[in-house]
Amino acid sequence: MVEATWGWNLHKEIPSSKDAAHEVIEHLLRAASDAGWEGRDFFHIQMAIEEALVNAVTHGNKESPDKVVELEFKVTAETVFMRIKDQGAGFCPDKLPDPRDDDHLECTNGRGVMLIREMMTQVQYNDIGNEVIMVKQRKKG
Amino acid sequence: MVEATWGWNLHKEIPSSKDAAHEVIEHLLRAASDAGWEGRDFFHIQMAIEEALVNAVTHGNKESPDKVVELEFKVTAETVFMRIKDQGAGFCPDKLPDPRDDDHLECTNGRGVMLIREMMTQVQYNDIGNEVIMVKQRKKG
Amino acid sequence: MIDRRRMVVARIGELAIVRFTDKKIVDSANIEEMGDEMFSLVDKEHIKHVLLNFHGVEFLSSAALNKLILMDKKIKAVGGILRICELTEDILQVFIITRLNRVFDIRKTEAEGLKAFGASS
Amino acid sequence: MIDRRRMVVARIGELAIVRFTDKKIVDSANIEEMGDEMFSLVDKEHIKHVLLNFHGVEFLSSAALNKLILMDKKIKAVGGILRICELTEDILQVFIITRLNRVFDIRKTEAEGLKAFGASS
Ligand SMILES: Nc1ncnc2c1ncn2[C@@H]1O[C@H](COP(=O)(O)OP(=O)(O)O)[C@@H](O)[C@H]1O
Ligand SMILES: Nc1ncnc2c1ncn2[C@@H]1O[C@H](COP(=O)(O)OP(=O)(O)O)[C@@H](O)[C@H]1O
Repeated sequence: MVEATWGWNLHKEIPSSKDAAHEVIEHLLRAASDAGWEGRDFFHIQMAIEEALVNAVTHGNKESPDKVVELEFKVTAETVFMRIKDQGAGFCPDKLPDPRDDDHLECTNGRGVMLIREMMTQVQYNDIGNEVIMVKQRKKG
Repeated sequence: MVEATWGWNLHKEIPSSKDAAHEVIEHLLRAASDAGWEGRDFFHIQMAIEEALVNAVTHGNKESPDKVVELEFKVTAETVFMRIKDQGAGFCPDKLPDPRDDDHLECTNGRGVMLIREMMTQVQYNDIGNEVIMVKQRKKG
Repeated sequence: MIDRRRMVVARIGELAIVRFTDKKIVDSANIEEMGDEMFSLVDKEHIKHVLLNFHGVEFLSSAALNKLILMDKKIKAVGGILRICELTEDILQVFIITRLNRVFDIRKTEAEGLKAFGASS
Repeated sequence: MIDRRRMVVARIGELAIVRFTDKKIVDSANIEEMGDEMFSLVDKEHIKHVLLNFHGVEFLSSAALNKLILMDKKIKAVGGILRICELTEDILQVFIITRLNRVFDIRKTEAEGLKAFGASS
Protein backbone atom coordinates (compact mmCIF):
# COMPACT_ATOMS: atom_id res chain seq x y z
CA MET A 1 0.00 0.00 0.00
CA VAL A 2 1.28 3.39 -0.98
CA GLU A 3 -0.40 5.10 1.95
CA ALA A 4 1.63 3.12 4.43
CA THR A 5 4.83 4.85 3.36
CA TRP A 6 3.64 8.23 4.73
CA GLY A 7 5.22 8.66 8.12
CA TRP A 8 3.60 11.80 9.52
CA ASN A 9 0.27 13.22 8.41
CA LEU A 10 -1.68 16.28 9.37
CA HIS A 11 -4.99 17.38 7.93
CA LYS A 12 -6.59 20.32 9.64
CA GLU A 13 -8.07 23.78 9.38
CA ILE A 14 -6.46 26.75 11.04
CA PRO A 15 -7.76 30.29 11.59
CA SER A 16 -6.57 33.02 9.23
CA SER A 17 -3.89 34.49 11.43
CA LYS A 18 -0.14 34.65 11.05
CA ASP A 19 0.27 33.34 14.59
CA ALA A 20 -1.78 30.24 13.84
CA ALA A 21 0.22 29.82 10.64
CA HIS A 22 3.56 29.96 12.41
CA GLU A 23 2.41 27.55 15.07
CA VAL A 24 1.51 24.90 12.52
CA ILE A 25 4.70 25.59 10.55
CA GLU A 26 6.67 24.69 13.69
CA HIS A 27 4.82 21.37 13.87
CA LEU A 28 5.55 20.60 10.26
CA LEU A 29 9.22 21.49 10.60
CA ARG A 30 9.57 19.33 13.69
CA ALA A 31 8.03 16.40 11.81
CA ALA A 32 10.33 17.00 8.85
CA SER A 33 13.34 17.18 11.11
CA ASP A 34 12.25 13.96 12.86
CA ALA A 35 12.01 12.31 9.45
CA GLY A 36 15.63 13.21 8.77
CA TRP A 37 15.26 16.37 6.67
CA GLU A 38 18.10 18.82 7.21
CA GLY A 39 20.41 21.30 5.52
CA ARG A 40 19.36 23.04 2.37
CA ASP A 41 16.35 20.79 1.70
CA PHE A 42 15.00 21.58 5.16
CA PHE A 43 15.58 25.28 4.52
CA HIS A 44 13.67 25.02 1.25
CA ILE A 45 10.70 23.33 2.92
CA GLN A 46 10.68 26.07 5.54
CA MET A 47 10.72 28.78 2.89
CA ALA A 48 7.95 27.21 0.81
CA ILE A 49 5.56 26.66 3.71
CA GLU A 50 6.26 30.11 5.15
CA GLU A 51 5.58 31.90 1.87
CA ALA A 52 2.58 29.81 0.86
CA LEU A 53 0.88 29.89 4.24
CA VAL A 54 1.42 33.61 4.79
CA ASN A 55 0.00 34.21 1.31
CA ALA A 56 -3.06 32.08 2.09
CA VAL A 57 -3.68 33.90 5.36
CA THR A 58 -3.00 37.45 4.13
CA HIS A 59 -3.69 37.66 0.39
CA GLY A 60 -6.21 34.82 0.30
CA ASN A 61 -8.30 35.04 3.45
CA LYS A 62 -7.23 38.62 4.26
CA GLU A 63 -6.94 37.53 7.90
CA SER A 64 -10.72 37.31 8.15
CA PRO A 65 -11.94 35.68 11.38
CA ASP A 66 -14.69 34.01 9.32
CA LYS A 67 -12.31 32.17 7.02
CA VAL A 68 -10.05 29.19 7.58
CA VAL A 69 -7.04 27.71 5.82
CA GLU A 70 -7.16 24.01 5.08
CA LEU A 71 -3.86 22.19 5.42
CA GLU A 72 -2.70 18.76 4.46
CA PHE A 73 0.85 17.65 5.22
CA LYS A 74 2.47 14.28 4.61
CA VAL A 75 6.06 13.75 5.63
CA THR A 76 8.36 10.79 5.03
CA ALA A 77 12.11 10.50 4.77
CA GLU A 78 11.81 10.73 0.99
CA THR A 79 8.99 13.20 0.37
CA VAL A 80 7.29 16.18 1.93
CA PHE A 81 3.81 16.89 0.58
CA MET A 82 2.05 20.15 1.49
CA ARG A 83 -1.42 21.21 0.37
CA ILE A 84 -2.73 24.61 1.40
CA LYS A 85 -6.18 25.90 0.54
CA ASP A 86 -7.63 29.25 1.50
CA GLN A 87 -11.16 30.64 1.09
CA GLY A 88 -10.14 33.71 -0.86
CA ALA A 89 -10.76 34.75 -4.45
CA GLY A 90 -7.50 33.27 -5.70
CA PHE A 91 -5.15 34.85 -8.25
CA CYS A 92 -3.29 34.04 -11.45
CA PRO A 93 0.06 32.55 -10.40
CA ASP A 94 1.28 32.29 -14.00
CA LYS A 95 0.82 35.99 -14.68
CA LEU A 96 3.05 37.41 -11.96
CA PRO A 97 5.85 39.72 -13.03
CA ASP A 98 9.30 38.15 -12.58
CA PRO A 99 10.90 39.79 -9.53
CA ARG A 100 14.34 38.97 -10.94
CA ASP A 101 13.98 41.33 -13.88
CA ASP A 102 16.36 44.27 -13.58
CA ASP A 103 13.43 46.67 -13.40
CA HIS A 104 11.80 44.80 -10.53
CA LEU A 105 14.87 44.14 -8.42
CA GLU A 106 14.12 46.87 -5.92
CA CYS A 107 10.42 46.12 -5.61
CA THR A 108 9.37 45.48 -2.03
CA ASN A 109 7.03 42.61 -2.82
CA GLY A 110 6.42 39.78 -5.23
CA ARG A 111 9.12 37.20 -4.42
CA GLY A 112 7.15 34.59 -2.51
CA VAL A 113 5.66 32.56 -5.33
CA MET A 114 8.93 32.63 -7.27
CA LEU A 115 10.86 31.35 -4.24
CA ILE A 116 8.35 28.53 -3.77
CA ARG A 117 8.74 27.52 -7.41
CA GLU A 118 12.54 27.62 -7.23
CA MET A 119 12.77 25.61 -4.03
CA MET A 120 10.18 22.86 -4.45
CA THR A 121 10.43 19.80 -6.66
CA GLN A 122 6.85 20.28 -7.78
CA VAL A 123 4.36 23.14 -7.39
CA GLN A 124 0.77 23.09 -8.59
CA TYR A 125 -1.85 25.77 -8.11
CA ASN A 126 -5.48 24.97 -8.78
CA ASP A 127 -7.48 26.77 -11.48
CA ILE A 128 -8.64 29.60 -9.27
CA GLY A 129 -5.37 30.01 -7.37
CA ASN A 130 -6.68 29.49 -3.85
CA GLU A 131 -5.01 26.10 -3.44
CA VAL A 132 -1.42 25.09 -3.86
CA ILE A 133 0.20 21.67 -3.70
CA MET A 134 3.94 21.65 -3.06
CA VAL A 135 6.15 18.57 -3.06
CA LYS A 136 9.77 18.27 -2.04
CA GLN A 137 11.52 15.09 -3.11
CA ARG A 138 14.81 14.18 -1.47
CA LYS A 139 17.68 14.29 -3.89
CA LYS A 140 19.01 10.87 -4.79
CA GLY A 141 22.52 9.87 -3.87
CA MET B 1 -3.50 83.66 -3.89
CA VAL B 2 -3.76 80.20 -5.34
CA GLU B 3 -4.63 78.63 -1.99
CA ALA B 4 -7.77 80.70 -1.75
CA THR B 5 -9.31 78.84 -4.66
CA TRP B 6 -9.48 75.59 -2.68
CA GLY B 7 -12.96 75.31 -1.36
CA TRP B 8 -12.87 72.28 0.94
CA ASN B 9 -9.77 70.86 2.55
CA LEU B 10 -9.11 67.89 4.76
CA HIS B 11 -5.77 66.77 6.14
CA LYS B 12 -5.92 63.96 8.64
CA GLU B 13 -4.74 60.54 9.67
CA ILE B 14 -7.11 57.61 9.84
CA PRO B 15 -6.65 54.15 11.32
CA SER B 16 -5.86 51.29 8.97
CA SER B 17 -9.33 49.84 8.69
CA LYS B 18 -11.73 49.59 5.78
CA ASP B 19 -14.49 51.05 7.92
CA ALA B 20 -12.46 54.16 8.69
CA ALA B 21 -11.59 54.39 5.01
CA HIS B 22 -15.21 54.25 3.89
CA GLU B 23 -16.24 56.81 6.47
CA VAL B 24 -13.75 59.36 5.16
CA ILE B 25 -14.64 58.49 1.56
CA GLU B 26 -18.23 59.50 2.34
CA HIS B 27 -16.99 62.87 3.61
CA LEU B 28 -14.94 63.45 0.51
CA LEU B 29 -17.79 62.50 -1.80
CA ARG B 30 -20.18 64.80 0.02
CA ALA B 31 -17.71 67.67 -0.37
CA ALA B 32 -17.26 66.87 -4.06
CA SER B 33 -20.98 66.73 -4.57
CA ASP B 34 -21.39 70.07 -2.73
CA ALA B 35 -18.77 71.55 -5.04
CA GLY B 36 -20.86 70.56 -8.04
CA TRP B 37 -19.18 67.32 -9.09
CA GLU B 38 -21.61 64.81 -10.61
CA GLY B 39 -22.11 62.22 -13.29
CA ARG B 40 -19.15 60.34 -14.70
CA ASP B 41 -16.52 62.62 -13.15
CA PHE B 42 -18.01 62.02 -9.73
CA PHE B 43 -18.05 58.29 -10.40
CA HIS B 44 -14.38 58.42 -11.37
CA ILE B 45 -13.43 60.25 -8.19
CA GLN B 46 -15.32 57.66 -6.19
CA MET B 47 -13.52 54.82 -7.95
CA ALA B 48 -10.06 56.34 -7.53
CA ILE B 49 -10.41 57.09 -3.82
CA GLU B 50 -11.99 53.69 -3.13
CA GLU B 51 -9.22 51.76 -4.89
CA ALA B 52 -6.35 53.86 -3.57
CA LEU B 53 -7.54 53.98 0.01
CA VAL B 54 -8.38 50.29 0.21
CA ASN B 55 -4.92 49.55 -1.21
CA ALA B 56 -3.27 51.80 1.40
CA VAL B 57 -5.19 50.14 4.23
CA THR B 58 -4.86 46.54 3.06
CA HIS B 59 -1.73 46.15 0.91
CA GLY B 60 0.17 49.04 2.50
CA ASN B 61 -0.60 49.03 6.20
CA LYS B 62 -1.98 45.47 6.21
CA GLU B 63 -4.74 46.73 8.50
CA SER B 64 -2.24 47.04 11.35
CA PRO B 65 -3.63 48.85 14.41
CA ASP B 66 -0.20 50.48 14.82
CA LYS B 67 -0.23 52.14 11.42
CA VAL B 68 -2.18 55.10 10.07
CA VAL B 69 -3.02 56.42 6.62
CA GLU B 70 -2.35 60.09 6.01
CA LEU B 71 -4.89 61.84 3.82
CA GLU B 72 -4.97 65.21 2.17
CA PHE B 73 -7.99 66.26 0.12
CA LYS B 74 -8.66 69.56 -1.62
CA VAL B 75 -11.90 70.05 -3.46
CA THR B 76 -13.05 72.95 -5.65
CA ALA B 77 -15.51 73.14 -8.50
CA GLU B 78 -12.62 72.72 -10.94
CA THR B 79 -10.24 70.30 -9.26
CA VAL B 80 -10.19 67.42 -6.83
CA PHE B 81 -6.78 66.73 -5.28
CA MET B 82 -6.23 63.57 -3.24
CA ARG B 83 -3.01 62.52 -1.53
CA ILE B 84 -2.88 59.20 0.31
CA LYS B 85 0.14 57.96 2.20
CA ASP B 86 0.44 54.69 4.07
CA GLN B 87 3.17 53.37 6.34
CA GLY B 88 3.80 50.18 4.41
CA ALA B 89 6.73 48.97 2.37
CA GLY B 90 5.36 50.33 -0.89
CA PHE B 91 5.47 48.58 -4.27
CA CYS B 92 6.43 49.20 -7.88
CA PRO B 93 3.34 50.65 -9.59
CA ASP B 94 5.03 50.72 -13.01
CA LYS B 95 5.75 47.00 -12.98
CA LEU B 96 2.24 45.65 -12.58
CA PRO B 97 0.96 43.24 -15.21
CA ASP B 98 -1.75 44.75 -17.40
CA PRO B 99 -5.08 43.22 -16.31
CA ARG B 100 -6.50 43.93 -19.78
CA ASP B 101 -4.21 41.43 -21.48
CA ASP B 102 -6.16 38.47 -22.80
CA ASP B 103 -4.26 36.13 -20.48
CA HIS B 104 -5.11 38.17 -17.40
CA LEU B 105 -8.75 38.85 -18.12
CA GLU B 106 -10.04 36.27 -15.69
CA CYS B 107 -7.64 37.13 -12.87
CA THR B 108 -9.42 37.93 -9.64
CA ASN B 109 -7.15 40.81 -8.68
CA GLY B 110 -4.95 43.56 -10.09
CA ARG B 111 -7.38 46.09 -11.56
CA GLY B 112 -7.31 48.85 -8.94
CA VAL B 113 -4.19 50.77 -9.98
CA MET B 114 -5.14 50.54 -13.65
CA LEU B 115 -8.63 51.91 -12.95
CA ILE B 116 -7.14 54.81 -10.97
CA ARG B 117 -4.82 55.63 -13.87
CA GLU B 118 -7.64 55.46 -16.41
CA MET B 119 -10.03 57.62 -14.44
CA MET B 120 -7.86 60.40 -13.03
CA THR B 121 -6.40 63.35 -14.92
CA GLN B 122 -3.07 62.87 -13.17
CA VAL B 123 -1.65 60.10 -10.99
CA GLN B 124 1.74 60.17 -9.30
CA TYR B 125 3.21 57.57 -6.97
CA ASN B 126 6.26 58.41 -4.91
CA ASP B 127 9.54 56.53 -5.31
CA ILE B 128 8.76 53.85 -2.79
CA GLY B 129 5.09 53.45 -3.75
CA ASN B 130 3.53 54.17 -0.35
CA GLU B 131 2.13 57.54 -1.41
CA VAL B 132 -0.10 58.45 -4.32
CA ILE B 133 -1.30 61.83 -5.49
CA MET B 134 -4.38 61.80 -7.71
CA VAL B 135 -5.89 64.82 -9.42
CA LYS B 136 -9.18 65.10 -11.28
CA GLN B 137 -9.60 68.20 -13.41
CA ARG B 138 -13.04 69.11 -14.62
CA LYS B 139 -13.41 68.81 -18.36
CA LYS B 140 -13.64 72.16 -20.11
CA GLY B 141 -16.76 73.20 -22.02
CA MET C 1 -36.03 29.76 3.28
CA ILE C 2 -32.48 30.95 3.02
CA ASP C 3 -31.63 34.09 4.91
CA ARG C 4 -29.94 36.52 2.54
CA ARG C 5 -28.85 40.03 3.38
CA ARG C 6 -26.96 41.29 0.34
CA MET C 7 -29.29 40.07 -2.37
CA VAL C 8 -32.77 38.93 -3.28
CA VAL C 9 -33.04 35.78 -5.35
CA ALA C 10 -35.83 34.57 -7.59
CA ARG C 11 -35.56 30.98 -8.80
CA ILE C 12 -36.85 29.49 -12.03
CA GLY C 13 -35.69 25.88 -11.90
CA GLU C 14 -31.92 25.83 -12.33
CA LEU C 15 -31.86 29.56 -13.10
CA ALA C 16 -31.56 32.23 -10.42
CA ILE C 17 -32.24 35.93 -10.91
CA VAL C 18 -30.24 37.95 -8.40
CA ARG C 19 -30.83 41.56 -7.36
CA PHE C 20 -28.49 43.33 -4.97
CA THR C 21 -29.65 45.22 -1.89
CA ASP C 22 -26.67 47.61 -1.65
CA LYS C 23 -26.35 50.77 -3.71
CA LYS C 24 -22.58 50.57 -3.48
CA ILE C 25 -20.65 47.33 -3.68
CA VAL C 26 -17.19 48.10 -2.33
CA ASP C 27 -14.43 46.30 -0.45
CA SER C 28 -16.04 46.23 2.99
CA ALA C 29 -17.37 43.52 5.29
CA ASN C 30 -20.51 43.41 3.13
CA ILE C 31 -18.66 42.27 0.05
CA GLU C 32 -17.57 39.04 1.68
CA GLU C 33 -21.17 38.36 2.56
CA MET C 34 -22.23 39.27 -0.95
CA GLY C 35 -19.66 36.84 -2.37
CA ASP C 36 -20.61 34.06 0.01
CA GLU C 37 -24.33 34.45 -0.68
CA MET C 38 -23.70 34.45 -4.42
CA PHE C 39 -21.37 31.44 -4.36
CA SER C 40 -23.72 29.42 -2.18
CA LEU C 41 -26.29 29.52 -4.98
CA VAL C 42 -23.95 27.28 -6.95
CA ASP C 43 -22.22 25.44 -4.12
CA LYS C 44 -25.24 24.66 -1.94
CA GLU C 45 -28.44 25.35 -3.85
CA HIS C 46 -27.52 23.62 -7.09
CA ILE C 47 -28.26 26.62 -9.24
CA LYS C 48 -26.64 26.31 -12.67
CA HIS C 49 -27.51 29.54 -14.47
CA VAL C 50 -27.53 33.02 -12.97
CA LEU C 51 -28.75 36.39 -14.17
CA LEU C 52 -27.33 39.20 -12.05
CA ASN C 53 -29.54 42.26 -12.20
CA PHE C 54 -27.68 45.39 -11.11
CA HIS C 55 -30.73 47.62 -11.01
CA GLY C 56 -30.24 50.13 -8.20
CA VAL C 57 -26.49 49.55 -7.90
CA GLU C 58 -24.81 52.90 -8.43
CA PHE C 59 -21.22 52.00 -7.74
CA LEU C 60 -18.95 49.00 -7.59
CA SER C 61 -15.20 48.74 -7.09
CA SER C 62 -12.62 46.27 -8.38
CA ALA C 63 -13.27 44.06 -5.34
CA ALA C 64 -16.79 43.49 -6.69
CA LEU C 65 -15.42 42.68 -10.14
CA ASN C 66 -13.20 40.04 -8.54
CA LYS C 67 -16.23 38.42 -6.92
CA LEU C 68 -18.07 38.40 -10.24
CA ILE C 69 -15.15 36.72 -11.98
CA LEU C 70 -15.00 34.08 -9.29
CA MET C 71 -18.75 33.56 -9.61
CA ASP C 72 -18.37 33.19 -13.37
CA LYS C 73 -15.71 30.51 -12.85
CA LYS C 74 -17.90 28.64 -10.39
CA ILE C 75 -20.82 28.68 -12.78
CA LYS C 76 -18.73 27.59 -15.74
CA ALA C 77 -17.39 24.74 -13.61
CA VAL C 78 -20.92 23.32 -13.28
CA GLY C 79 -21.60 23.89 -16.97
CA GLY C 80 -23.82 26.92 -16.43
CA ILE C 81 -23.95 30.45 -17.77
CA LEU C 82 -23.70 33.77 -15.93
CA ARG C 83 -25.32 36.83 -17.44
CA ILE C 84 -25.40 40.42 -16.23
CA CYS C 85 -27.99 43.12 -16.85
CA GLU C 86 -29.20 46.58 -15.90
CA LEU C 87 -25.77 48.17 -15.51
CA THR C 88 -25.66 51.97 -15.24
CA GLU C 89 -23.69 53.75 -17.96
CA ASP C 90 -20.87 54.42 -15.50
CA ILE C 91 -20.59 50.82 -14.39
CA LEU C 92 -20.80 49.58 -17.96
CA GLN C 93 -17.84 51.83 -18.70
CA VAL C 94 -15.89 50.03 -15.95
CA PHE C 95 -16.54 46.71 -17.69
CA ILE C 96 -15.34 48.25 -20.94
CA ILE C 97 -12.18 49.82 -19.48
CA THR C 98 -11.22 46.55 -17.82
CA ARG C 99 -12.25 44.61 -20.95
CA LEU C 100 -14.44 42.47 -18.71
CA ASN C 101 -17.21 43.01 -21.25
CA ARG C 102 -15.38 40.24 -23.13
CA VAL C 103 -15.68 37.87 -20.18
CA PHE C 104 -19.28 38.53 -19.19
CA ASP C 105 -22.41 38.34 -21.28
CA ILE C 106 -23.92 41.76 -20.57
CA ARG C 107 -27.55 42.50 -21.47
CA LYS C 108 -29.40 45.77 -21.20
CA THR C 109 -32.58 44.69 -19.44
CA GLU C 110 -33.69 41.75 -17.33
CA ALA C 111 -36.12 40.75 -20.06
CA GLU C 112 -33.27 40.56 -22.58
CA GLY C 113 -31.20 38.60 -20.09
CA LEU C 114 -33.99 36.10 -19.53
CA LYS C 115 -34.58 35.80 -23.22
CA ALA C 116 -30.94 34.86 -23.75
CA PHE C 117 -31.51 32.02 -21.30
CA GLY C 118 -34.58 31.00 -23.22
CA ALA C 119 -36.73 31.93 -20.21
CA SER C 120 -39.24 34.71 -19.57
CA SER C 121 -40.42 36.39 -16.38
CA MET D 1 19.19 54.74 25.56
CA ILE D 2 16.85 53.50 22.90
CA ASP D 3 14.86 50.44 23.75
CA ARG D 4 15.30 47.86 21.01
CA ARG D 5 13.88 44.38 21.02
CA ARG D 6 14.66 42.94 17.61
CA MET D 7 18.26 44.06 17.26
CA VAL D 8 21.39 45.21 19.03
CA VAL D 9 23.10 48.26 17.62
CA ALA D 10 26.69 49.43 17.95
CA ARG D 11 27.41 52.94 16.72
CA ILE D 12 30.63 54.31 15.29
CA GLY D 13 29.80 57.90 14.39
CA GLU D 14 27.44 57.85 11.42
CA LEU D 15 27.85 54.09 11.01
CA ALA D 16 25.71 51.54 12.82
CA ILE D 17 26.43 47.84 13.12
CA VAL D 18 23.22 45.89 13.58
CA ARG D 19 22.81 42.36 14.91
CA PHE D 20 19.44 40.67 15.02
CA THR D 21 18.04 38.95 18.08
CA ASP D 22 15.71 36.53 16.28
CA LYS D 23 16.87 33.26 14.75
CA LYS D 24 14.05 33.41 12.23
CA ILE D 25 12.88 36.61 10.57
CA VAL D 26 9.46 35.85 9.13
CA ASP D 27 6.23 37.68 8.41
CA SER D 28 4.95 37.95 11.98
CA ALA D 29 4.32 40.80 14.41
CA ASN D 30 8.07 40.85 15.10
CA ILE D 31 8.96 41.79 11.57
CA GLU D 32 7.10 45.08 11.79
CA GLU D 33 9.04 45.85 14.93
CA MET D 34 12.26 44.80 13.24
CA GLY D 35 11.52 47.11 10.31
CA ASP D 36 10.55 50.03 12.53
CA GLU D 37 13.66 49.67 14.68
CA MET D 38 15.87 49.47 11.61
CA PHE D 39 14.22 52.43 9.86
CA SER D 40 14.40 54.62 12.95
CA LEU D 41 18.19 54.42 12.81
CA VAL D 42 17.99 56.52 9.66
CA ASP D 43 14.80 58.46 10.34
CA LYS D 44 15.40 59.39 13.97
CA GLU D 45 19.00 58.66 14.93
CA HIS D 46 20.69 60.23 11.89
CA ILE D 47 22.67 57.14 11.05
CA LYS D 48 23.94 57.24 7.47
CA HIS D 49 25.75 53.96 6.95
CA VAL D 50 24.64 50.55 8.19
CA LEU D 51 26.25 47.15 8.36
CA LEU D 52 23.71 44.42 8.98
CA ASN D 53 25.32 41.40 10.59
CA PHE D 54 23.16 38.29 10.19
CA HIS D 55 25.20 36.13 12.54
CA GLY D 56 22.79 33.76 14.30
CA VAL D 57 19.96 34.29 11.83
CA GLU D 58 19.08 30.86 10.44
CA PHE D 59 16.06 31.74 8.33
CA LEU D 60 14.42 34.72 6.70
CA SER D 61 11.43 34.92 4.40
CA SER D 62 10.57 37.29 1.55
CA ALA D 63 8.92 39.65 4.04
CA ALA D 64 12.37 40.22 5.54
CA LEU D 65 13.87 40.81 2.11
CA ASN D 66 11.22 43.50 1.52
CA LYS D 67 12.25 45.25 4.74
CA LEU D 68 15.92 45.13 3.70
CA ILE D 69 15.12 46.68 0.33
CA LEU D 70 13.16 49.46 1.99
CA MET D 71 16.05 50.03 4.40
CA ASP D 72 18.44 50.20 1.45
CA LYS D 73 16.25 52.86 -0.18
CA LYS D 74 16.10 54.90 3.01
CA ILE D 75 19.86 54.78 3.41
CA LYS D 76 20.49 55.69 -0.22
CA ALA D 77 18.09 58.62 0.20
CA VAL D 78 20.39 60.10 2.86
CA GLY D 79 23.46 59.39 0.77
CA GLY D 80 24.60 56.43 2.86
CA ILE D 81 25.53 52.83 2.15
CA LEU D 82 24.00 49.58 3.43
CA ARG D 83 26.15 46.49 3.65
CA ILE D 84 25.27 42.97 4.74
CA CYS D 85 27.49 40.29 6.26
CA GLU D 86 27.59 36.90 7.95
CA LEU D 87 24.86 35.26 5.89
CA THR D 88 24.50 31.48 6.18
CA GLU D 89 25.00 29.55 2.96
CA ASP D 90 21.26 28.93 2.72
CA ILE D 91 20.34 32.58 3.15
CA LEU D 92 23.05 33.66 0.72
CA GLN D 93 21.43 31.33 -1.79
CA VAL D 94 18.15 33.21 -1.32
CA PHE D 95 19.90 36.44 -2.25
CA ILE D 96 21.33 34.74 -5.32
CA ILE D 97 18.02 33.17 -6.44
CA THR D 98 16.24 36.51 -6.10
CA ARG D 99 19.23 38.33 -7.68
CA LEU D 100 19.24 40.62 -4.65
CA ASN D 101 22.98 39.99 -4.46
CA ARG D 102 23.07 42.63 -7.21
CA VAL D 103 21.24 45.15 -5.04
CA PHE D 104 23.09 44.59 -1.77
CA ASP D 105 26.78 44.74 -1.03
CA ILE D 106 27.27 41.38 0.70
CA ARG D 107 30.45 40.66 2.66
CA LYS D 108 31.50 37.43 4.32
CA THR D 109 32.53 38.67 7.76
CA GLU D 110 31.88 41.73 9.90
CA ALA D 111 35.56 42.64 9.63
CA GLU D 112 35.32 42.66 5.83
CA GLY D 113 32.14 44.71 6.03
CA LEU D 114 33.76 47.28 8.28
CA LYS D 115 36.82 47.40 6.07
CA ALA D 116 34.62 48.25 3.09
CA PHE D 117 33.33 51.21 5.08
CA GLY D 118 36.91 52.22 5.85
CA ALA D 119 36.30 51.46 9.52
CA SER D 120 37.55 48.75 11.87
CA SER D 121 36.08 47.26 15.04
N1 LIG E 1 -3.33 32.61 -1.72
C1 LIG E 1 -3.42 33.74 -2.46
N2 LIG E 1 -4.63 34.31 -2.70
C2 LIG E 1 -4.74 35.44 -3.43
N3 LIG E 1 -3.69 36.10 -3.98
C3 LIG E 1 -2.46 35.59 -3.79
C4 LIG E 1 -2.25 34.40 -3.03
N4 LIG E 1 -0.92 34.14 -3.03
C5 LIG E 1 -0.34 35.12 -3.75
N5 LIG E 1 -1.25 35.99 -4.22
C6 LIG E 1 -1.04 37.16 -5.11
O1 LIG E 1 0.20 37.01 -5.75
C7 LIG E 1 1.02 38.13 -5.49
C8 LIG E 1 2.47 37.71 -5.40
O2 LIG E 1 2.67 36.91 -4.24
P1 LIG E 1 4.14 36.71 -3.71
O3 LIG E 1 5.01 36.29 -4.83
O4 LIG E 1 4.08 35.80 -2.53
O5 LIG E 1 4.62 38.16 -3.26
P2 LIG E 1 4.04 39.16 -2.14
O6 LIG E 1 3.28 38.33 -1.18
O7 LIG E 1 5.25 39.80 -1.59
O8 LIG E 1 3.18 40.15 -2.89
C9 LIG E 1 0.47 38.78 -4.24
O9 LIG E 1 0.71 40.16 -4.20
C10 LIG E 1 -1.01 38.48 -4.35
O10 LIG E 1 -1.62 39.46 -5.17
N1 LIG F 1 -0.39 51.07 -1.07
C1 LIG F 1 0.17 49.92 -1.47
N2 LIG F 1 1.18 49.37 -0.75
C2 LIG F 1 1.76 48.21 -1.14
N3 LIG F 1 1.40 47.51 -2.24
C3 LIG F 1 0.40 48.00 -3.01
C4 LIG F 1 -0.27 49.22 -2.68
N4 LIG F 1 -1.20 49.45 -3.63
C5 LIG F 1 -1.12 48.42 -4.50
N5 LIG F 1 -0.15 47.54 -4.13
C6 LIG F 1 0.29 46.32 -4.85
O1 LIG F 1 -0.13 46.42 -6.19
C7 LIG F 1 -0.91 45.28 -6.55
C8 LIG F 1 -1.99 45.69 -7.53
O2 LIG F 1 -2.95 46.52 -6.89
P1 LIG F 1 -4.36 46.72 -7.56
O3 LIG F 1 -4.15 47.05 -9.00
O4 LIG F 1 -5.12 47.69 -6.74
O5 LIG F 1 -5.03 45.29 -7.53
P2 LIG F 1 -5.42 44.36 -6.27
O6 LIG F 1 -5.56 45.25 -5.08
O7 LIG F 1 -6.70 43.73 -6.72
O8 LIG F 1 -4.31 43.36 -6.14
C9 LIG F 1 -1.42 44.73 -5.23
O9 LIG F 1 -1.64 43.34 -5.31
C10 LIG F 1 -0.29 45.04 -4.28
O10 LIG F 1 0.70 44.03 -4.36
